[in-house]
Amino acid sequence: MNAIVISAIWGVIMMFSGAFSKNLKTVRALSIVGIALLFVVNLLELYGTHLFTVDTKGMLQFDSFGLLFNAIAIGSTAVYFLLNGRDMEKVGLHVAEYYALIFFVLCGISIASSFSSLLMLFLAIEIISIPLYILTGADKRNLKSNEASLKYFLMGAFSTGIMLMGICLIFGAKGSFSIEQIALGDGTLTPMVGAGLLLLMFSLAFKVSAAPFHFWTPDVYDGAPTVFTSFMATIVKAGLFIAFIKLFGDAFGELHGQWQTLIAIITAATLIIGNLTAVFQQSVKRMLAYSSIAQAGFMLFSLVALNGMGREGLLYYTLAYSIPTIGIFAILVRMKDYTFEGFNGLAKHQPVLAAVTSIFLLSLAGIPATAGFMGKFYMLSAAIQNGHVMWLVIIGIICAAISVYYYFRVIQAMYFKEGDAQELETSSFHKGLLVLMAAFVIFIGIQPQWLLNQLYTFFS
Amino acid sequence: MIPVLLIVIPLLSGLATFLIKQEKGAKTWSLLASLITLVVSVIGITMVKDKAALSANLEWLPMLGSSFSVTLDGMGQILCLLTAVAFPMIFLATWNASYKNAKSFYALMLLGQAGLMGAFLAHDALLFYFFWELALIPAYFLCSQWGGERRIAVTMKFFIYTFVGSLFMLIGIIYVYFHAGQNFSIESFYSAALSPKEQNWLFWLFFVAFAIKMPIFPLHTWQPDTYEQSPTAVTMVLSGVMVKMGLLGVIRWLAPVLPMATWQNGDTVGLLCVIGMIYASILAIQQDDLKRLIAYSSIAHVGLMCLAIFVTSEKGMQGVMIQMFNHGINVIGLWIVVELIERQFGTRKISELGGLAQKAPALAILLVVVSLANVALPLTNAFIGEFLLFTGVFTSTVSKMGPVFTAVAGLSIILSAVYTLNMIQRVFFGNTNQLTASAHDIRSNEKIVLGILVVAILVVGVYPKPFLELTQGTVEAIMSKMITKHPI
Amino acid sequence: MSATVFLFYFLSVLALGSAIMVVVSRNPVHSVLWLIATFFAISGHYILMNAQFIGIVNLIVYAGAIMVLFLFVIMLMNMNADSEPKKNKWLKLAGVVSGGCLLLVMVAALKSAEVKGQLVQMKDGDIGLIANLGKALFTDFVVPFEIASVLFLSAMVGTVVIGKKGD
Amino acid sequence: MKIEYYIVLSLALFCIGIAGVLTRRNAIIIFMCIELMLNAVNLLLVAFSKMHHVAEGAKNVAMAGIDGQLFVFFIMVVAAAEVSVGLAIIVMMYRNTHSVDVNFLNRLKH
Amino acid sequence: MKNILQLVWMVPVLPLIGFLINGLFRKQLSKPLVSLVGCLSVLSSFVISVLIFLDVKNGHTGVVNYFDFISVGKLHIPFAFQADQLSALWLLVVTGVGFLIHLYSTAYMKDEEPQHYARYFAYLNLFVFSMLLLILGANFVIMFIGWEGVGLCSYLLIGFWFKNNEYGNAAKKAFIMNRIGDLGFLLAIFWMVLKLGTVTYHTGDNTGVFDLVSKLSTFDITGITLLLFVGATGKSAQIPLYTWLPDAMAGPTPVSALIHAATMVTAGIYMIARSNILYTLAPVTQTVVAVIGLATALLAATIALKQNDIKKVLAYSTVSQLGYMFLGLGVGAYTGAVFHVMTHAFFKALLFLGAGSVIHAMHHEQDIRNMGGLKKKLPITHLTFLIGCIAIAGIPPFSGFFSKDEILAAAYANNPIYWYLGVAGALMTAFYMFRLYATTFLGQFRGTEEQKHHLHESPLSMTFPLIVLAILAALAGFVGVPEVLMPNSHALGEFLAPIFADSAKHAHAHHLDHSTEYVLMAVSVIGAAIAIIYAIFRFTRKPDLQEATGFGKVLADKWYVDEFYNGIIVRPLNWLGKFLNTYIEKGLIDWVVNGVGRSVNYLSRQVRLVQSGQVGSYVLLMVLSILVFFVIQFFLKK
Repeated sequence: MNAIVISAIWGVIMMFSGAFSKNLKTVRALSIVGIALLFVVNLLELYGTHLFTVDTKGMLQFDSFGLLFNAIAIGSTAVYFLLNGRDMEKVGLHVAEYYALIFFVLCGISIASSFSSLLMLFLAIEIISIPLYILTGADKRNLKSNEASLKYFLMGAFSTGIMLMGICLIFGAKGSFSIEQIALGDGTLTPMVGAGLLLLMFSLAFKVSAAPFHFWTPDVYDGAPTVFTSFMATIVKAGLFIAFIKLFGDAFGELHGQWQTLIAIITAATLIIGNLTAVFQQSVKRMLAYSSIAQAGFMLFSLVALNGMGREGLLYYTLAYSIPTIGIFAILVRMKDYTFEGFNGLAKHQPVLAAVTSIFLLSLAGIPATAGFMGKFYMLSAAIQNGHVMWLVIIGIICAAISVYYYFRVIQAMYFKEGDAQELETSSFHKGLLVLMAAFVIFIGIQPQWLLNQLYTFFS
Repeated sequence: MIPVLLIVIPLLSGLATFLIKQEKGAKTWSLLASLITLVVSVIGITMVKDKAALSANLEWLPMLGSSFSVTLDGMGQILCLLTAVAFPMIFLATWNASYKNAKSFYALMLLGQAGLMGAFLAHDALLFYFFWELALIPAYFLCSQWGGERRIAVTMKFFIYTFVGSLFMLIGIIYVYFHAGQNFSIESFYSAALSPKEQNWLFWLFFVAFAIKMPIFPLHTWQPDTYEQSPTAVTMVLSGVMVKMGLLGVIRWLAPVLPMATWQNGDTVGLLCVIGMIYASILAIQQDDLKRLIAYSSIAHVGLMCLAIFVTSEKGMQGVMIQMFNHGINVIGLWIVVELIERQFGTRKISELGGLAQKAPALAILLVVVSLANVALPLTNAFIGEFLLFTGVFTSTVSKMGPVFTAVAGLSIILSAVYTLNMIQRVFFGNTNQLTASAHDIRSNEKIVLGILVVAILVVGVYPKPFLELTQGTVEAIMSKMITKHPI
Repeated sequence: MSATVFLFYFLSVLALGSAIMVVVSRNPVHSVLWLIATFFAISGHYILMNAQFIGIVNLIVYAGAIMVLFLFVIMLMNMNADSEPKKNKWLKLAGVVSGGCLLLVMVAALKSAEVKGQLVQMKDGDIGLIANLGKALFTDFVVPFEIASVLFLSAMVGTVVIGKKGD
Repeated sequence: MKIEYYIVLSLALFCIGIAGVLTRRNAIIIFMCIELMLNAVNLLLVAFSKMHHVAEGAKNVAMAGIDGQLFVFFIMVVAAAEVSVGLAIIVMMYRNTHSVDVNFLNRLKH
Repeated sequence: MKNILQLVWMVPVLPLIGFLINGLFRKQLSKPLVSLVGCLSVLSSFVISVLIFLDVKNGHTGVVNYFDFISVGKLHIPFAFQADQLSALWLLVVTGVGFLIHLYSTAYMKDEEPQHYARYFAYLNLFVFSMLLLILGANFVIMFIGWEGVGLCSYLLIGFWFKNNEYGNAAKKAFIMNRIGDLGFLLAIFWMVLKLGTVTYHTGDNTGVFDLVSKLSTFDITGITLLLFVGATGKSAQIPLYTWLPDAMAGPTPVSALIHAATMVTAGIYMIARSNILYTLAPVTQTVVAVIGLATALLAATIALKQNDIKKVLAYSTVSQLGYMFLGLGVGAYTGAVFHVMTHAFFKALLFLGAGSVIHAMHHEQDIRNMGGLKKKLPITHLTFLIGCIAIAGIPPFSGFFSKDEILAAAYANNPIYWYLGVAGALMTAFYMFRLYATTFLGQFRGTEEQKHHLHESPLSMTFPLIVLAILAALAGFVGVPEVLMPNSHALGEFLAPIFADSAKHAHAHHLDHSTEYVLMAVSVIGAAIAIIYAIFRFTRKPDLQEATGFGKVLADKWYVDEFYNGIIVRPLNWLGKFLNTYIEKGLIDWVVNGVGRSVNYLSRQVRLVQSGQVGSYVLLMVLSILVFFVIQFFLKK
């Protein structure tokens, strides 16, 4: 509850900060303070201190899994703010509002990680989605941004319709929106629950950009201002994943066998389409958009497997995927040329940035000794432990191999190709932070113990 | 502590090398570091009795049932020695070569060494996988950065090819992990409860990874290209040392873990190996590029080692152990010669060379000795290895095909003579041409390196006993696992 | 046929008919008007089921506020029948066919739904009354109610960001 | 009335909405069709709510099914918010391109 | 005299030391010093060999183990030397003839640059070392080491003048053909390991190969012996692997004398003699050996009839004589074969060195058509060469007569057809040798004026070996006088008896009655004499200087065997290599591998087209997917 309330309040504060202070620095500072506060209060709740005691009447339920996820999401957002604060200011005039919207999204994510009623799920997803429609269109005079925003909005609203029909059918069958009530049953899938479950699955698949409901993703990620793409592709996506696994794990966990094949098909499609399409991209940004689809495919393994390892893995993967992606976007956002050629010879001019980017890319590709490997390891383990989806595992690794191809294209461009890298304005703070992130990626890649400890403490 | 040192010294010194500005400094420093590693590994070999010093088990991921478990067993000793010997040799041999951005080059080389050491030492499946991949990354960067014209595409192919294999292995490892009480330690892997059917498909998952690395026909096509395009120093690492990872993988992580499947599929794999040997040998005859020639020859030699493993015989296994070392030494020797030739003449085309023996007699003599070792002439080290390998295959009690395999694979003995002698003759004998007329002989440091190699070749060839004794324990242990777990 | 049943069918036909008209009308303004008709029919259904509050709100919010907003925007853009070029005939057909198929499939899937044969209470029952709804809204549903405010805030902020001229 | 009638009616409305989304090119009309889909859901929710009221009412749960109607209320709330944002986006688009034809939205592809 | 046996190791080690000194310090040492090192090391080996021989003659045989060479599981292969009658005899021949040839070389090679001169001696010493390993090894693996070692040295020495590519090719051919044989040898070793678990000849506790022969089935013995024989055909230049030996004449002539006549090529005979018990128990193999030997003898003899290169004639004659030795082995006349090895070593080394002397005098002219009438200019060479020719032609009492007769007699006892053909070969031998002799030394000089001007007898260091060898060639026969001529005077047979004792037990003794033996001897001697006389008369007057025609051309072109091999092995192999390289490696395997990459790329290009940018089609695709999933979930499952 702490995170929900504080993020909502801080969203409002940010909203007004723009009105009261014209100084962007103040706004930025305020956002940092806010996110830090948010992080702290979330941790407090994690360790048992509830600032607000509200009887939610079974609407929300806070467990360590969700709170831990919140911590990760908020932490990543903090990093994101630190890295991208300046870049956000370049998008448009309404900097304070952007911050406010991001805080509202965080509020939505906090709800998504703790809902225990379909109503709250619906609200959470809408609270997450609506600010994103706006952030996508934040670069108002850029037609691409406009287009992305409209596409996102239309398809998002459509998927909301699908989701509502799903919720409605579930309600019809079970007579309640409460997750607990829905979970009751004798383990057989009745037609109406089945239909509702499918519709919910589709709409959530849409939100996490799983194929074949991923079509909005490349266009939106490509069109949106790069700073916000970074946010959407990482933290938001992870938040929606938490909602996804929470709903399907808690409410439909008993019926897992009935929908496992479908979700496995979706996963396979996501992996294949995401990876295949990324291969031929010319723009790094668009490649990253497809790669985010591909990564979503891996995160879906946790749903396919739906076991302890999968859940832990999802948290781990979130971190292992978000940090590098945020890092790469933070570098990308300062480049003028988003094509692969734009990276040619970067290693010579910006050795530090090139090295850091390489580490991030290696992590995304899942090379051992980076966080990405442990993430993939967890996901594959979960699927193998589940035992019914070995074919999916094989597809997964083949796709992982394909992913190496396009991630390494960037490395090739930076290191092995001659070229005049573009001028990049970076501050030493920016660089330092990126180096820290890279170090962190390697640290939890080599010594995941630290994170695992957290996970196991809260799962036991 | 020794095994940890073997990994940590190259790792840290490699990282430190990134910080050295001057080329000379980086060179000296990395040579020094590799020499220290060599000393440590030699100490490791002398401490056969002291089991405690030869293994270390540090906490790593207790929650996943994995630990930083490294042990210097017989096979580890021989391979670590090879690795430790190879790197100073390479550094010395390429002392006169100049690499742009030298610090990165040497740093990556040392990191690669750390990865190799780790893969040879790891007694924990997850750790093994870690190092297995980690050895690959520096190799990738080295090849792509300092390689030939087609380096980017070729090394990409190499990387993805081996990466796919590794991922298959990862699946296998995880699967076994769940059947080994959620533990990655080698002991639990050895006692994993797996039905014959499971073993059978797991076998191919593991085998593909190792087969690509070795490489085994028909998964070998990355190799000649990569060897050709890589800077020779890296080629030495790839073919001299890294190839052994595949063999080690089969010996340590495949055969004892999945003994039934190994027995069952032994002949199939053996057939591939034999085909590969003949095939690669015939192709080697056709090559005009020295590097490709040696690459194909290497495929043939490794095929024999793999064959010997899969017929499950003690002699063969012992042969593999010693041959892993020998092949490393010999092939590094050959690469050094190629490197010297290429650096002097700027070409590796056999057809463009000739008559070098007149101008560079020392080089010629050293090459001839190394080549003779390559064709396994008696009293060179490779003879011991090949003799045991062939004996093992022929006398195998497991494979019915032993004599047939030996007879067919034996043809490679003849073919190897054909291509090796061809190479010697066309490069060194005959008359000089425009290119080689102004050739000079090799420098003293190069002479020393090759001289050491030649001495090693002859010493092991004449008195292989210490080496055979070193690995005897490992061989017996593995053979017992491979044999007792079989239902018969 | 009782009055209820008659009303049900009448409203249903009205709703479906106007819904179809929404889709097929060439002129956007007509579409809006047909949509309002649909909303009225649906409100009729609500009232038929004695869900008075929802029925009224539907009229006020949807038919009144939202649709007027739509109408404004359409007027603002000065759209008329000809402003929309013809879409590819085949694509249109595909859209209709797939929509129809979806209906068929969903109906077929729900043919043997677990709630089959259960009755819907008509013209009676007080859960649709404003008092009861209000009570529930401010007790059991107070958390979502409050949280909905965040949604509005963000929508508000968003509209400002998007709609504000000047940059 | 039996619930099947409402289910079929509502699904029909829902699918008409979907068909509308598929066949029209005008962003506003598409949006309207989506609203139609939402209303179909609303209708079904109310019907279910009344159905459950009957079914559960027998078990002495006075306010059974009321949450269905409340959900409808929230859907309307959300729809309203969505409409405001959506129309704002459409207007912004129109201001830049003088068109609301989604077929012209193809700068971003492949 | 146990201590002499302790010195066995010095026999091979001394030449090795010589090799190391000459090899490593080839740039520093002066020519005389090199010669000194080279000759002295072999000479001291010879001296020790003599001591050992005397010791062995007194019955002191034994095996000396040095260290475990290879020891894996139950397989123990010690590095051990065996001093017994057979090896002692061979030691004498190798070191003795070897020393003479070293000595001869000091003069023959004196025009070489010092560095190459030293290299030459280093190679020679290395050869002696390898040959001694081959002889002394107490098991098959040590023998194999020497076996391949001599092959290597042969390779190095044939290609000694490495600037010439022809020579290089000849060297390569020799090595590769030897390797083919070596593979057979190796397989035989593996077979022994498989069946017996050992490769040692004899052991103290009777667990050596020869002790355990009774454990082997006939199939095993036949297989092992046939494979060993394959090895022997390679090294000893028998059909089908003989073609390298004539080409090997590319090397310096002393090398041809030492390696390709006297020592290395007899290694096959040594090996079979060593494992005689195996062969005795494998009659099938024996027949094969005899037939191959005889066929080789005849084939090579026919070719030799029409050769005009002085060394080529000798080379084919060597092949032919080796064939006789194998015939001997095949019919169980082991002693005879060994005897012939010994005598052949003397007279063939003599002939080669004589030829070398001629070539030396003629300034590297090797074509006999350009010689003639050298008798006067080169008296010592002429005389010794004549002795050699008589010896090889089998005229009593020269050595060749005794040894050849012994083989032929045994062949007759085994199967008279062997004898008929053998005698035919012997007649040809006599004929072509004297054709050579007559064309070279008799008649008119046909060389250039300049050659004529420079003709001179060779120096003492060349003629001394000639003289010594001539004496040996003339007299060595007396160590094995046949029973019929002088009872109990076969000293060699008695000396070697322990080696062949086991075989003798198994062999069915074919004893010819004395009258038959006399007839056989008479026939062959008279035939040879007629051939000699005819050849001398014919070629002194009118040497055939024209290119051969008709059937003669077939012979001159060596029955086109090289071309045949080229056609069935070399060219198909090349073709196969090209085919594999183009169609399989690049066209299939790599194409598939790259094809995977290409198809990923292609698919990528196609798949991304789905991302059309059109919201309508996106939604349509989504709805269709929903449809499909619904159908799957509700209508397809179960």
